[in-house]
Amino acid sequence: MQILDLLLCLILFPLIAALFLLVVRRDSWRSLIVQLSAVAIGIVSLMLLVLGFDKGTLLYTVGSEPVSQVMFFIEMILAVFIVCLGIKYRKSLSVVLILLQAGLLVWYETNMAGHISVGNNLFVDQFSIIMALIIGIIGTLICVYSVGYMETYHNRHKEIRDRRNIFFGLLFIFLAAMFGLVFSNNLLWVFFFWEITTICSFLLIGYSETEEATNNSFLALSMNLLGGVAFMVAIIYLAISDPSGNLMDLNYLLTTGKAVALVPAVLICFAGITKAALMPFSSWLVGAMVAPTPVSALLHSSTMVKAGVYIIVRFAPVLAGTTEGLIIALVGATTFAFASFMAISQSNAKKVLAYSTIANLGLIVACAGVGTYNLMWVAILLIIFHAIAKSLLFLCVGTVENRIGSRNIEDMGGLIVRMPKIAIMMFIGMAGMFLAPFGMVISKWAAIEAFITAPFGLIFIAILAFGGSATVFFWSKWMGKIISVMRDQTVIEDTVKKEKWAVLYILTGLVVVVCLIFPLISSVLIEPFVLNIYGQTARLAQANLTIMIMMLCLLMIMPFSMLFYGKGAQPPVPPYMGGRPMDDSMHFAGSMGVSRELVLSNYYLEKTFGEERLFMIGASLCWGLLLIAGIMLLGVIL
Amino acid sequence: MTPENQTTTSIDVGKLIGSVERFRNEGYRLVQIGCTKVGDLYEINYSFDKDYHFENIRITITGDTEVPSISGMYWNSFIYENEMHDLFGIPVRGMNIDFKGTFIRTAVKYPFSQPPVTVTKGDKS
Amino acid sequence: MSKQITVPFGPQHPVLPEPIHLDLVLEDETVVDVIPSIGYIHRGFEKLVEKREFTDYVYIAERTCGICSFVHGATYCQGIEQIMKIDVPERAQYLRVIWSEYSRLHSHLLWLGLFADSFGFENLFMNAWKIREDILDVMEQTTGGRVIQGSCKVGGVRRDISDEKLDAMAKDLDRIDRDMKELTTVFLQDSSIQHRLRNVGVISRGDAYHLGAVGPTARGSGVAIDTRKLGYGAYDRLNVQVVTESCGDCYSRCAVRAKELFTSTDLIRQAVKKIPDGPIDIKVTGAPDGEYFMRAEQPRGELVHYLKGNGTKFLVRSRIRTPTLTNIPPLIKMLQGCELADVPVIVLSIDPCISCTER
Amino acid sequence: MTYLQKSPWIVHYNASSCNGCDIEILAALTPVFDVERFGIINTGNPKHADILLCTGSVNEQNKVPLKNVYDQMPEPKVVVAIGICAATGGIFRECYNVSGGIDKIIPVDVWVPGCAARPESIIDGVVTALGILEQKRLKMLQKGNSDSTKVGEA
Amino acid sequence: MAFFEMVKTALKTVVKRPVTILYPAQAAKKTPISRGHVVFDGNKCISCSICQRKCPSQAIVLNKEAKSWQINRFRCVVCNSCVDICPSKCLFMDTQYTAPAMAKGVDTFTITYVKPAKPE
Amino acid sequence: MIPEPFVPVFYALVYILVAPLLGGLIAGIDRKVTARMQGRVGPPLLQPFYDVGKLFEKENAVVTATQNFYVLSYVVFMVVAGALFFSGGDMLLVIFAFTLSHIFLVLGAYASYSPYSHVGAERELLQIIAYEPMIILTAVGMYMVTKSFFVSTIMASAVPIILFLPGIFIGYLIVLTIKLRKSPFDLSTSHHAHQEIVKGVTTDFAGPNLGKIEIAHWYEYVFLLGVIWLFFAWNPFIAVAAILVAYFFEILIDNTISRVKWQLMLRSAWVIAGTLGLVNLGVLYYLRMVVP
Repeated sequence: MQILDLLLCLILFPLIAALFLLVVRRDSWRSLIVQLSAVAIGIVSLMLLVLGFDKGTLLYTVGSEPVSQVMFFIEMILAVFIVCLGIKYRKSLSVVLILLQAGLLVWYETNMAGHISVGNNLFVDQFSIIMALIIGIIGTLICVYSVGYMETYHNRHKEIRDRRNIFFGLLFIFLAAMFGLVFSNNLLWVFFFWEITTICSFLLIGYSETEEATNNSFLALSMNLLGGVAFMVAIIYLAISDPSGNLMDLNYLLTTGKAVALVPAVLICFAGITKAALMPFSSWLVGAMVAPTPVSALLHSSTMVKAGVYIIVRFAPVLAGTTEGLIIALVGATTFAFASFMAISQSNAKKVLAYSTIANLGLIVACAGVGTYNLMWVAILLIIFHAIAKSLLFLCVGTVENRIGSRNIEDMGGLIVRMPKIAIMMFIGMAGMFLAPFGMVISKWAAIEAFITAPFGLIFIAILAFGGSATVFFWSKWMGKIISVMRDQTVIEDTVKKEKWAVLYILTGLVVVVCLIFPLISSVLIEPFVLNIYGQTARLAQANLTIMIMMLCLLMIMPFSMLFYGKGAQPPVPPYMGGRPMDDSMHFAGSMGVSRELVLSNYYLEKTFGEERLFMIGASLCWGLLLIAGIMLLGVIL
Repeated sequence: MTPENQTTTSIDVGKLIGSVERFRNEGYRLVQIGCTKVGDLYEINYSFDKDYHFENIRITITGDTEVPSISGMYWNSFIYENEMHDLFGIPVRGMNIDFKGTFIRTAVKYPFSQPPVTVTKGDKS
Repeated sequence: MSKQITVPFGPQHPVLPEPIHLDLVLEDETVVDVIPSIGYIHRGFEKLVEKREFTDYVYIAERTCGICSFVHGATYCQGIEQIMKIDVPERAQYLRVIWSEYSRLHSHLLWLGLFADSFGFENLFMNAWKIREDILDVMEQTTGGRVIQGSCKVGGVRRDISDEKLDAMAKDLDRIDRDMKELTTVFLQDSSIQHRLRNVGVISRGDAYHLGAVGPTARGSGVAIDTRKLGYGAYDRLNVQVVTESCGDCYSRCAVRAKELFTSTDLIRQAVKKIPDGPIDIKVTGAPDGEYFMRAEQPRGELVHYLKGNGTKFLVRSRIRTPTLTNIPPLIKMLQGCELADVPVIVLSIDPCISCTER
Repeated sequence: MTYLQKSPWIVHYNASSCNGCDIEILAALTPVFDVERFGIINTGNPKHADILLCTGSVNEQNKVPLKNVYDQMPEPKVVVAIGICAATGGIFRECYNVSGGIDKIIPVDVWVPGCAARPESIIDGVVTALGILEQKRLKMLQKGNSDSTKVGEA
Repeated sequence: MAFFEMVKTALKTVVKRPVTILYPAQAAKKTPISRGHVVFDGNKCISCSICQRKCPSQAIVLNKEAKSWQINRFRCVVCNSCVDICPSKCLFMDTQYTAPAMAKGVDTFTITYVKPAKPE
Repeated sequence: MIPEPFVPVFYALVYILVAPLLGGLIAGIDRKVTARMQGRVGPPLLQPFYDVGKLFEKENAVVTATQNFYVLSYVVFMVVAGALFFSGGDMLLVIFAFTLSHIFLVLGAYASYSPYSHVGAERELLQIIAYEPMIILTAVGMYMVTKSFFVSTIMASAVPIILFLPGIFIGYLIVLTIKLRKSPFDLSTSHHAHQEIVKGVTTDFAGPNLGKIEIAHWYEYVFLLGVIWLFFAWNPFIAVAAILVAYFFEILIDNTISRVKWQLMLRSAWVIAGTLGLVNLGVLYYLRMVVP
């Protein structure tokens, strides 16, 4: 089988599945289709890995004209659709932006498209393979999980219209678009898929059709469209710079000189910033958390927002060493710090996850913006580790939410007693996010080592050090919440479905396994890619790797000490309550002769780390930075 | 040593609130509320002070008379009124902070309304 | 679910040697609600007047509290003396003042130490208590007891202090003054202490007055109430300086007590200078018939002993209204909206003596 | 001499005492008496303590906290009752709200008389308690051994 | 405002000798009038039992028939009341405090006073 | 003598064996000096060992059996962090292992679901976020001077690091106060009766578990003082003297300052220490990068 066939298969197969899912209304069929397609897509992505990992960059020619026509047609339909919706819900900003974008597109098609033809519309390299694996494995796992989740979701929320066929259809269309996005070499195609993901996200956020959901979906749409406009401007700029259209070839654009690529790079990075929800556009991602949890897991943490950073990482070599790149990196770093701080003040589990996602995307952008070879390596590592751990956490939170009816962290106290398996999975997921020797810490460590030699690296190290410590705070307190042992609880996780368990187990396994085999991943996929671009590459020292793996093993052995303590131990005693007796229902003797319930909640430090204040500061900083970049860009253009 | 000039005015329960209000308006502070069992009756002393000028008003009531709380005028009176309730069993109406008998928990209910306790506790060794 | 934490503060808590009981409700570290409860030391000994002769009850009155034991004894005796119209010999009155002021020194030093400990300044705690031992030595040398002095009786005092000893005491005060100066400078000047005390537990002058604050708690808010100004005992012949501070925060209350140390030593010196020769007690005959509200200044503020006799050897009622009891309502106000770290500091800033309070 | 005797940590509970004995306990910690010479630390937390220093005559409301504090101390532990109130209720013996002695609630190992007990006296009391602490430890060890053999047999 | 006000004192204390009394190696602090425990002289007691009546904590039991004078040292508040009141001066206050004990007990003394024969 | 590849292992083993003895001794000296500053005689020098010995003689009372696991993990990873450091490992890895071990302590406190442990755990976390950036900056500073994150290289460097990193050193001393659990930053737990939250993190640990925590502290002391050594690594005598002076300084601070609230702690560690560190690094950076 040719690699090209695999690529086409990955793009088209989900599309076909989506068509089926749109029509099928029976639960069992839907479940079957989702599971079969998931397996199929997963296998094909793995095949792509096996066949393609050592091939370097491969370019493929696909009949460009007809496909482009179809794409243009679809985009016009979508534009009309959005305009209609926008008018219906009175969202003038979205309407204006979509009209602007469509106008630009039409103008481009009529005035320039004629003499532009890109030969190699598809390409694949190691980075694409990594992205494909994330989409093909994690993405489909989330889809499988969604089947069970949505069933419970609709049982719990009777007031929400059951449009599961559309829901799953959109999920699979989205997968197809993601594959398309990472395999496209034609910038116009990239833009097309980019828009599809935006619209999928828009529709899925608004799934519950509540007022909040609708507002938030339009917020997300507007911000993403703003990015889309910038993208379109970049395309037009390229078309004007080189009417032959060679520059539309992404691979060509990246490998030719920086001079011409810089302007579109910055514009596209701006689009990436909106898509990756960096400050000042972070609010849409936080708002997107109203969507059903699998949507958050799939679109808003592991894949779609990664499209934003994917494109920025692609342009990293162009940005490296430029002031514009530095500014984009600063936007990322600022976002990292502020989003981490803001996460401290959140008690809504999904919002914490959202802020953590924003923070990590910021960090990736910071790496990509500075763009040295070792930072590129770090950025890709971050993408991998984040996708796995974060999707696991989202799915765990979703499961918990469906059981306890709340996504508030404060309601997750004693989860270790109530839902021990989920709690342990969450524990591992969180450990994956901030504890050594798991993935995210490896990446952060590598980032520090990489920044230290980069220009102006000190600023980034400082931000990383302070923001990173905030990360420790909000994760640990959440972790502490779920592992606190409350006595009066019963186990409530028996009702979780088998396929959900399977997905959760696989993802938990991935968090650990990927951490164990990351040297392999690095040497097979990331290092060749980086080497190919920069001519040199980074890796962690062998001694450190050994130690980290030893630490990981130690960490896995430690729980067995529980067995040793289990037997012959005295029964537990009540906690210290200042001399007051406490009964098993967690009540103690309070003042005025009443029996008070023991309530413990975490610190949120609203005054110091309050969302509104920090957002104001962070957003203004980032706006400022973007403004400077814009002015510089104008300078270049003029 | 010069003895302090102390005046005690006996008033009716009904006039209590009015009298206390006058003290409050004149800027007196509440020094204490104390209760004494005299025979079958209870004397309740409300003591006020302003610039070392000491004034007392006294109501004399039976054990089951409900006494109005003066916490409207003196926020801190709850501490004495709760005590009065717990030790003497005098019902107080409208306390701002009502401990409902848990202010001072005693082994003997309303101990000060009891005749002298004669049992000698402690070890007999 | 609200983001609250319930903290059962006491009855067993290392901050105070006594059982206090607060239910704290926190949001982060901020106290949003505080519900106190007392009664852990209520023994009910006021009822013992029905079984002890009024002359013997002084032993019980003294044991109201182990810190201001002498003042309780003296106030009780003075109350009885007022009812019975007994003229106590001058020397006894001066001796009572001297011991009362030593009690105040001992109490304030003890408090300063505990207070320092409440904000984690262990060394200062040790230093304050080191100086306090000097005061206790004097107490023991003159009364035979370290904390329960037992040197007061109805009609006078039980022990005399020789003139040589009085002079030696006055001389020794100079050294103690020096040590205390060094100690209080730290309390009043050190910026880390100011950080913990300034603007913590603020109570305005009006609130302090109307909520019934007395003693240093009131004086820290600028309310110049000092019952010694009533001139009981020998105080009418001595120059009593009332120390006030205006801020009403923990620092002010601390400053009042720190400065009162020196007014106390001053009063002792005055008393030693003025003390006349003569008998120290007078024989008491008969029994009290009548009532009296005896007010005196305890280290913590105005103390009221209400005594009522009916002509027998047994009193009808003794009611002790201690300064801490009346300082509790202001305390509740102070605690609203403070931080968890401030709770011990604020609670201690009124110098609570629970055993007095609950009797 | 085991470690237990070299490092007796105390927790103090005031079960309605007049404060006299309590401040003498605190005074024992301060420079002039400095019980830390014997490794004594006032932990303030029953879970860390070996010796419960208890003062006061135990009133109605104090019974439960006193028992609770005692129960929270891990074995081996001893109780030292400080002052005559803690022994018999002392001068307050006849009060209506007084139980009269710590031993009405929890087992007491050493009595320290005095009103108020002097710091030296408290030091003596704790030193006496150390011997009992050691005995209790041995007893606990024996019991532990017999328990574990039982487990082995089963 | 000043930082490290305490440093001087702390450093001074380091070089000075500690004020600690090394009790029990050193003798306890005591004064000639320290109230330790009540001592009974059976030779002088005239069995008037005033001490028993005046004892505020009822620690003293005098039994005329058995000629015994008992004191419960775990009730005695060492207030000196009995010593003050004793008409025959058979009680006095020793400065040594009562030692801690593992059991509560009562100290019993016999009254050996013999009423001097009336000179006739 | 020892084959080359085993030298790090040898050092790690030496640390594992010697550090608790040294740490306990340091704790003993600490208590003795503190007592003298307060005009007391103080406990015997070996008192910390008696204490821990005693704790292991006590019953292991737990609120939940999971506490055992967290405490054991705390000790193990503290040892791992220290051993990595002394075997010449990567500073950053050491710091991450160090954080990991503390997280376990915090989790142990959370597990008990008790108000005082809980507040202690929250405060401990605040302390972690307060000191962590500064420790990372310390490592970065070392790198900027010696061009290596590896302790072995830094150790072997003949450069007087302290001359290049005075600001970092002062910043490190500030956060060291947090780590040694000394006033003014003994917010989450402290040796003596803790007046605000009883014993904070360690409230609900008793007996052997508390003993293990204590041993972990000893390991921690040695590691933290080892970092001071790095600043003076070029001359061992000066290094020892510096450690002694720094430690005495910490004791003095402990005895002459009141405890602060968490806000000020965070501010001291982030603003004061952070600024000191960053300015120092900035100057160094400027000198190295811009002025070649």
